[in-house]
Amino acid sequence: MNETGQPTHKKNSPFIFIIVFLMLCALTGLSFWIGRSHLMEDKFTGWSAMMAVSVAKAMLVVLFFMHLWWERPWKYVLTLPAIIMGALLVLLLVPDIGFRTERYSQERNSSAAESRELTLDSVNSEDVHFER
Amino acid sequence: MPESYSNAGNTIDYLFNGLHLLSALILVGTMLAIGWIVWKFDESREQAQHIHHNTRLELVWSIIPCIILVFIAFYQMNSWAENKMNRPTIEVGGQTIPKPPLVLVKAKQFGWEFHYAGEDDRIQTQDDVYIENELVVPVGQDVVLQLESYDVIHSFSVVELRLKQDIVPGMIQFAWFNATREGEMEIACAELCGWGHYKMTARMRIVSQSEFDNWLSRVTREYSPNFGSDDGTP
Amino acid sequence: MGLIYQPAVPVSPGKLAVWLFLSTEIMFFTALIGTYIVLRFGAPEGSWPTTSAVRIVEWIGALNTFVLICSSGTIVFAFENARRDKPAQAKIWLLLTMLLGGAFLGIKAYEYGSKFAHGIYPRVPRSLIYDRPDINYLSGLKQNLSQEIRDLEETKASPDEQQKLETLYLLQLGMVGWTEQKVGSTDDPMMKRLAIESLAQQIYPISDPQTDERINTYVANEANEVQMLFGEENAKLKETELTLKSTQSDIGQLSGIKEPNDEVKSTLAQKTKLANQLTAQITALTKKTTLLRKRKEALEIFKDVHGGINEHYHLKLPMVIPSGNTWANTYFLLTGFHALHVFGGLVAFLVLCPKRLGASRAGLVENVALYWHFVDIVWIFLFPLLYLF
Amino acid sequence: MLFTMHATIMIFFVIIPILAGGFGNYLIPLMIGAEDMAFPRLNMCSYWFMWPAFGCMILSFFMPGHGPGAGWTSYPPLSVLLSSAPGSGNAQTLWTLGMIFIGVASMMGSLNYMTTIIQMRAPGMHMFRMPMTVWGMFITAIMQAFALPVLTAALLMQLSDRVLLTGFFLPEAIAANNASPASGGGQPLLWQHLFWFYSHPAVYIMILPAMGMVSDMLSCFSRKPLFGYRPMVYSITAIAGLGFIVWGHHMFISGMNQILAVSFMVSTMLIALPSGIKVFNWIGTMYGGRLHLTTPMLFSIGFVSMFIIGGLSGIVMAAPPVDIMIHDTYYIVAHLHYVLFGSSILGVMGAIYFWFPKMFGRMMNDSLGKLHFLLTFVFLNGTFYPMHLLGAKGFPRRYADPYQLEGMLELLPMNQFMTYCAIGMGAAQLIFLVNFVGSMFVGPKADRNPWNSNSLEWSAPSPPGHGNFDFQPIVYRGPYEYSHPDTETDHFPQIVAEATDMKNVEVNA
Repeated sequence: MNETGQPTHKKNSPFIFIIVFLMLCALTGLSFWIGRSHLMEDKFTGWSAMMAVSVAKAMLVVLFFMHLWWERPWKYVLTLPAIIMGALLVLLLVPDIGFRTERYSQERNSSAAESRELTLDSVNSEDVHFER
Repeated sequence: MPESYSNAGNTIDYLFNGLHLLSALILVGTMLAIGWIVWKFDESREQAQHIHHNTRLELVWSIIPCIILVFIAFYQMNSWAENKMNRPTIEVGGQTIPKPPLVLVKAKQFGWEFHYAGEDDRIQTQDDVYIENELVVPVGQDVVLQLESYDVIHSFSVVELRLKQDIVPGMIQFAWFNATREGEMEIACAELCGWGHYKMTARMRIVSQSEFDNWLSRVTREYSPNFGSDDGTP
Repeated sequence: MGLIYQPAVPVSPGKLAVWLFLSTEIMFFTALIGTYIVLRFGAPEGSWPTTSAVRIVEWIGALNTFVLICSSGTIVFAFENARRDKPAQAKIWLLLTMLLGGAFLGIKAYEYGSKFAHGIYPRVPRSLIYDRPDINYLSGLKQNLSQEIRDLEETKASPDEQQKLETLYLLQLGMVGWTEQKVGSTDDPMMKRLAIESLAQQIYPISDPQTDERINTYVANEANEVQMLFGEENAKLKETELTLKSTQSDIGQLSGIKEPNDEVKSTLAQKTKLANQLTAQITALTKKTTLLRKRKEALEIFKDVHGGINEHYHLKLPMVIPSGNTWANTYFLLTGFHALHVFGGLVAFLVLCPKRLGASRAGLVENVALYWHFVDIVWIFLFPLLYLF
Repeated sequence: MLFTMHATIMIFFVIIPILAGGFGNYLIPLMIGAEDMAFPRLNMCSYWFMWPAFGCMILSFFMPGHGPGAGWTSYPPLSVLLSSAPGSGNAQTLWTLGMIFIGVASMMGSLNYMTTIIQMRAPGMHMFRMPMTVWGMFITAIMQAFALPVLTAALLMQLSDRVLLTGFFLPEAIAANNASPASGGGQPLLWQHLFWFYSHPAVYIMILPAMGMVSDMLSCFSRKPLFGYRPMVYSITAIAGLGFIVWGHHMFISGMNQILAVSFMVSTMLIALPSGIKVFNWIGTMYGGRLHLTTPMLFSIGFVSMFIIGGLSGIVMAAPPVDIMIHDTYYIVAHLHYVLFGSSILGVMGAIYFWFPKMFGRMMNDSLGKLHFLLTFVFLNGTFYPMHLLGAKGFPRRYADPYQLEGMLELLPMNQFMTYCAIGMGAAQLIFLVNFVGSMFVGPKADRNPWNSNSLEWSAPSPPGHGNFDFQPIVYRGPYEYSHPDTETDHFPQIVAEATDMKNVEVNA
């Protein structure tokens, strides 16, 4: 590693890694707890809480395990655009096809829990015979 | 361009021609500029000028196109909304609701089915009248089509009405138009749907309201529920 | 000749390439996770299966997260040791990482196995998941059941299997047959749906309070109805049998008459006709009562089976999980590609393993470690998305 | 099915490999002063991944149905249902597989380019001293790295839909041509989104390197600095950035969210802006120069004019209401051929004439080259310009027999004219072939810098041996210092420290 030059590397001691590791474990426990807590009653709150925990965990890994904390931020130059691009892709996908249940065919909707009152096109009495 | 049969189509034509005029102007301008430069600055010149850049010029030719583009973008927004977003409405009991579809268009490999409401005036019921490859609609009225597909992606396209809408299986799409003249035209599929894509055509007739009513009642009379399978799956 | 360069960033080209590679990987997983999000929120409202419906065990997922975090920690120490030129320690940490990675894959395999055991596959012909309780489901169920019965009939040997066969017969008649009859005899689509749905719930319950309530009411009503009907039909049967008996004795008496006059003859003909009718009626009634009895039995027996008929009798009958196939597709897609990446990391470790992990190779270790951390991060997001939401 | 293969092979096996693969690998190290790419072995790997991909594609021709049946866009369900079209069997599967291989190969290549350009520039070669060609390649590599994984993921899902019968892109159990219904729950539009997320940037991937090369050639043959070097760099970066958020304009009538369509429309309009800046800058470069109308220069001017036409028709189409009318007609075909053939291929041709001396140490025949340019240019317009008119009349694309539509019969003569022109265009390429092969053996020997160009590659021997350079290149200035007032000659190479050193250069070379 010396020849590629990372002089700032010397500062990190094993303790910091152990602390990060313990924090990661704690956060895993936290998201597990959120999954079972009353926060999940309101889906939006629960999910955002859980995603926030995940982002925190990811940041811990990136900053400490992947050494970004000690290095110049040059790496963001390409990973950050990738993350932005990815988020953009998902953001643009979701309004378009994520939330367009109103455009679904009736057949598809009839399998949904809330709209079970809809007529059942697919059940066709001729197909059923009584046997035995 | 084929003649337009609807107001929306006229707007689109207007936009189309306007944009082309603009493009032609720019094209001729730039081409003349290139031609002049090639003619003027040939090898016989002593020395080329040593110009690196000209910030003011750069700004000018960024901002002017920007204004033009933004203008175009906003200018045609209405037409887009008219064509694809604002479905015609009707008043029912003081409430404005989207106009119910007149015809249920079902696309399949390789043909079109047109389901008209039967006696109950509602489509997608048992007494639908089902016709293949011929669509008849009244003139001068907002016609809403409900588009569905049995198998793959098709696209309902009528050049004369400037109407085109992809039909994605599993999704219900709506298309609407208001024909200004009577006439006959062709419906084509505009999205590759297999080997018979090019054969997937149907006729469309725009007729007067009275003729349409006559036609519909005749078809309804002739139509017996046992004629063809109702779900029509190929 | 070696040329001098002017690098823009103070790292080796290899490390830079790994970071760039991770950027492409971000986009790859974005596409996959985006697909999951879109399909999930695009599924009809309220139809996404709960974790228990698809046999997801949260704590196993949490354990796997823990394992992967541990491995992320160990590889950091492997790199630190390599950087300080302690090849022996580095190797130990590396081996530990490999062990943990292997453990992750092992747990994953166990999870997959338990899903396969329930018939949850991403692949259609083998998948037992139906999205809707409709007629297709019913015919699929019927086919599957008769296949199992045929198989058992051929091989039955032990008393255990004999008993299982009995259960299957009961299922076939008292559950599937009954539902078919029910569906065939009504025109109300709602009733059809409820009939099939309640059957599906008994075979593979998916807990959803709303559904449970409706189905429970339906089943309770039906049990009462069956009880009542059975009583009625049974009484009718008894009565008809009595009538038949008396008619038969009448016939016996009448046919005993030596010289029957016309009146007697016509009465006899009438009675014989009646007797035939009654016999036919009895056959029909017997059939009906048998079905009702079987239904009663079935309701009794299958009422309190734990975790559904499939689970209780170790059967693999088709089940209804709304949006279940889409769930299976996305679950196996995401975890599958993640597991492949884990596997790729293990291969990289394996390549590193025989080498001396001194300071000269620290860069190599770091590159692999970066990749490994990325795999960990992906899991950090997949775990809540797939297990806890 | 031929159009599927035409499109796929042209895009993924001709334009992208020639531009990115061929020129990229050759020119990047030379232009930035490196011995070789950063990872020669990765390069080999990428190269060898191309062959199975190509094999898959060729093989799919011999499968039932003679090639994949779903078009190069491969829209599901048509591409997923196993018997929806004659080529939907193994041919389609092989196509998908081939595309996945391509994805992996290109990804490796782009990693290599990025690393090389970032880390292996000669001393003094700042980012803003790099020739536009390198910038074009660099931005292209970034776009590939970001966009390709998405396509690869989508292709993998499509492959699993086909092979494992999953249902990512199938809305519900649908059966075409009596095929067994597969599982549902998917979204056909999802594929379109993911596909165009790659394939729209792919258009820029195909044209950005050509833009860069044309910039270099225009500047060199105008004997004048490139007008507005930094704005040029910023505008290709902007094209790349915006290129990622405009994919939806391929889907205006696909039934996606109409409000989203409006936002895509605005971003699409905006992308015309940097393109316009580039065009004006090219014209500005020529203005006041001393134009040498050599073959590469002619091709470059051809590129600029074709790009103007292609770009303008792009603006027309970016307006959604107009797009309703011309979507999936020959208008689109005309647009894309103007951009891809008219521009990209003309750029590539010019580049071949330009760098041929460097590659083979011999000059190409200039007269034959000019003839080639003239014929190509005329026939190119003869072939593709009428397509605009056809499209405006509603002539649909991808029809085996468009005259099923009676309204199209009157357009037959125009189509025949286009066919003749296309044949003529093909024939004109024979001249190029003869010139290329002939010049390799009998062309006049070229010295290091036949065009008196500034950039680094012209300081290396022609052809450059192993390791590219026979001296340590040190860069003192940008690549476009032509007709510098301090120098006697009209060029001022990047490796020369002072104007007074120019004489020594001639001696060295």
